[in-house]
Amino acid sequence: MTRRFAVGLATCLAAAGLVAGAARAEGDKTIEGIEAYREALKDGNPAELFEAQGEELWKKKAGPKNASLETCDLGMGPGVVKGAYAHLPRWFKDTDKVQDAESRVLTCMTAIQGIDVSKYVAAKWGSPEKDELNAIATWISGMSKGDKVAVSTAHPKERQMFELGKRMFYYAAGPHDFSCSTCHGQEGVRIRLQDLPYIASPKGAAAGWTSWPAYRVSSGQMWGMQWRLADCFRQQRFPEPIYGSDVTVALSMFMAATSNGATMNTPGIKR
Amino acid sequence: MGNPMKIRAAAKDGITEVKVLMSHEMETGLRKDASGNTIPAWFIAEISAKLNGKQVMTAQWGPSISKNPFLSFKIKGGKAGDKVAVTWVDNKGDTRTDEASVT
Amino acid sequence: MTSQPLNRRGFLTRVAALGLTTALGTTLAPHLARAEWNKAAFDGKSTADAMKALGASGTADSADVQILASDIAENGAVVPVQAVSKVPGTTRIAILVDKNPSTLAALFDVGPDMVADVTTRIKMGQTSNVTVLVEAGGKYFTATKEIKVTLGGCGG
Amino acid sequence: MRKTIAHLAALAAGLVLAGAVHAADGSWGPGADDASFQAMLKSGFRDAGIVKVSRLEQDATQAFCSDPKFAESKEAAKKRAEIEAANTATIKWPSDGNFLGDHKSGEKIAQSGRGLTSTDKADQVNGGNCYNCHQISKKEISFGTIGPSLLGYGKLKGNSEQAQRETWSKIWNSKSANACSNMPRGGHMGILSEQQVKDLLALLLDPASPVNQ
Repeated sequence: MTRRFAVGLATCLAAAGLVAGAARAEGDKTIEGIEAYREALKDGNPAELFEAQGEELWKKKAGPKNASLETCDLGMGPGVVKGAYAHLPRWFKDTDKVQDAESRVLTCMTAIQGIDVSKYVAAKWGSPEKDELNAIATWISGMSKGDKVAVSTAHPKERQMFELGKRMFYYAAGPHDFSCSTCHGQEGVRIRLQDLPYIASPKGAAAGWTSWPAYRVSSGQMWGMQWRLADCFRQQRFPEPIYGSDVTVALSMFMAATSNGATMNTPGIKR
Repeated sequence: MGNPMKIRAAAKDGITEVKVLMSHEMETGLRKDASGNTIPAWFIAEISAKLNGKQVMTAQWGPSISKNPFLSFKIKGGKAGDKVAVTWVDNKGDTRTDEASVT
Repeated sequence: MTSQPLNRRGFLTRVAALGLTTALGTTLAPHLARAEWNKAAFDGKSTADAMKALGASGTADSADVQILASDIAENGAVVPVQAVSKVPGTTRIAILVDKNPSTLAALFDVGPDMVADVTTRIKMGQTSNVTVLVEAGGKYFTATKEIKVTLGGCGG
Repeated sequence: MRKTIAHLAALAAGLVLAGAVHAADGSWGPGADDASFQAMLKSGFRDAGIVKVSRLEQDATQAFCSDPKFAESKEAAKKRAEIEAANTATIKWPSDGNFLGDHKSGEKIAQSGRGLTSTDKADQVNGGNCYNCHQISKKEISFGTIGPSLLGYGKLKGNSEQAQRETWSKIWNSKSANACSNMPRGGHMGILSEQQVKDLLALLLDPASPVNQ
C-alpha cells in the first residue's frame, strides 16, 4: 500500500518537505485543540437517551403477535442480552446465516412479534422505523460495554463471511475508484481532521468496531454500524447497501473478528 | 412530553454535581426542510432544578443550545439519597420533569 | 418521572392553533424561572446587543470569570463550554456567541444554593468569540475566548 | 464515460478470471469463491437517488487494484505498466492549450467534497475533494493526510509547461502514473470539467495562488 502510494507522488512529497516544519507546529496545536474538544464531549453522551429508548422498545409488546423481544436469541440463548454484542456477528442455526445484532433483531421481530420488517429495511435513515432499530442496537451494544470482543470464525459460514468481508473491503468501484481501503487502508492518516482507523489492522479494526453504535454530534443522530457502513458507501459514491444484507454483515465480520480481544466501548460519541 | 432525561447527581465534599442529558430537537427556526420551508423554532426555553423540593437552579435558554442538550451544574449541599428533580419547558409549552437520587 | 397532564397540553395545542403564541411561542408558556423569558436579550444579534438587553453596562474583563472550552471545535453543532465565576455575590451567568444569529445562548440565575459553575453545549455557526458575562452586585464582568469551528469529515 | 466503463468491464471480466488462478493456492481473496462474492454484491445493494447499482461494475483498473496484494507484487509489474499506459492514453489536454484557470475558483473546488453521492442531486457541481486528503493552502487548517501536503507546490515545481503537463495528467487521470493511486481520476471519470481542472492547476501552480505564498 505504502509503495503504490509513494510512486506517483514522489514529486509532491518533495514539496511537502519544504514546509513540513511550519505545518507541523500549526498542526500540533490543531490536534491538541481537537483532543480537548473530544475529551469535553465524553462527559455526557446523549447515546444514553437512545439506550433508554432501546430498552423500552425491547421490552414493549408489539406487532401482530403482541409480544416483546425479550425472548430474542442474540446467540447467548433466548433473552440473554448481556454480553451478546461482543460475540456478534455469528452463525445462527435457525436461519443458517451469519448475522450481526441489527439483522438478528429483524429476525426476532419477524419470528417473535410477527412484524413485516420489509418496511423497516426500506425506511430511510432518520425515519422513525430506522430510529427504533438504532435505539435497540444501541441498547444491546451498551449491554456489552467493557466486554472483550470474542467473535468466532470457526463455523465455515463465519469463515466465509470474514473472507467475503475482507474482499469487499478492498473492492474499488464507482466514479471515484474508492474502496473502503482508500481511506482505511493505511496507518495514521485522516480526512480533514478526522482520524481514519486502519481497519485491516487489529488496532484499527478495534477503533472502529468497539465504538459504534455512536452518537454523532454533527447531526445529533444515533448511528448503529449498519448506518455507519451505509454512509461510508454513500461517500464512496456506491449505491446504498441494503440494511442487514450479507455485504454489511460481511464487513462487520471482517472488522469484528480482526478486533478480537479489544474492549467494547459502546455506545460511543463521535463528531 | 418528550422522552425521559438522564440525570446523574453525585455529592462530594459538600457539593452536589448534577449532570443532565435531555432529549430535544432544539430547532433554531433558521433551517429549511427539503421543500424549502422554514422549520419553526422549537427549543427548551426554561430549565430549573429542585433539591428535595427546593428550587436551586433556574436558567433560560435560546436556540443556540445544542440538540439533545447537556447541562452540568453544582449545588451547595446535598447528600446521598437526596432527590434532584429537573424540569424543562420548551417554547411550544411542552414540559417534562424527571428525578434522580443523589449518589 | 412526571409528565404533563393532558388537559393542559390540549389547551396549549388549541392556543397554538389560534395563533395566539408568538413566533417563539413563549407568551403563554408556563414559567418556572423567576423572570420572564428574556425575548429581547435572546433576539440580540451581537454581543453588544444582547448585553444591552440584559442591562449589562460598564462591563470589564475579569480574571475571576473563566470560560473553559477547547480552542477548536471539531463540529460547530456541539461545542462544550464551561462558565465559572469566582466573583463574590454572582447572581447571573450568561453565555454569548458573538457571531450566532441568536447571540445569547444561555442565561443562568445563580441562587444562594448554587455554585457559579455551569457547563453546557452550544451551537456555533462559525468561528467566533464566545463571552461569559457575570453579574454580581449590579456590576458586570466578562471573559472572552475565540473558538475556532472547523469542517470535519468529507464535507459531503 | 459510460462507454469507457462498459468497454473496460469486458477487460475486467478477463481479469477476474486471471485472479482465480492467482488465488488457487486455497486462500481467499479476489478470485476465490467468486460466485458467493458476486451474489453478495448483487443482493446487497439497491439504487439510491442518482446512484444506480451498475456503479458496482468495475473497469480494468478498479478490478486490478481491488487485489492490492497482487497489484503490488513483482508478478503484477507488467500488468501495472499496462494499466498505467491505458490510463495515460485517456488524458485529454486543454482544448485551447491554456492550462491555468483561476486559482480562487480552484480553492472553492478544492474545498468541496460534494457530488455524485446518493444524496447529491444530478445537477450538483462536483467538488474536487482535495482538502479531504491534502494540505493545500496554509489558511485551511482542516485538511486530510491521505495524500501529501501540496503547500508550496508551485514554488517547488515551477510553472513550466512540463510542470503544467505533469500536474494536469495527475489530476485528469491519477492512475496514469500510479495504477492504484488512492486519488480519483478527476477528468477521466467525468468528476471534474476541463475548466475545473484548469482552476485547480492555477491553485497549485499560479505564483499568485495562496498555495505558493
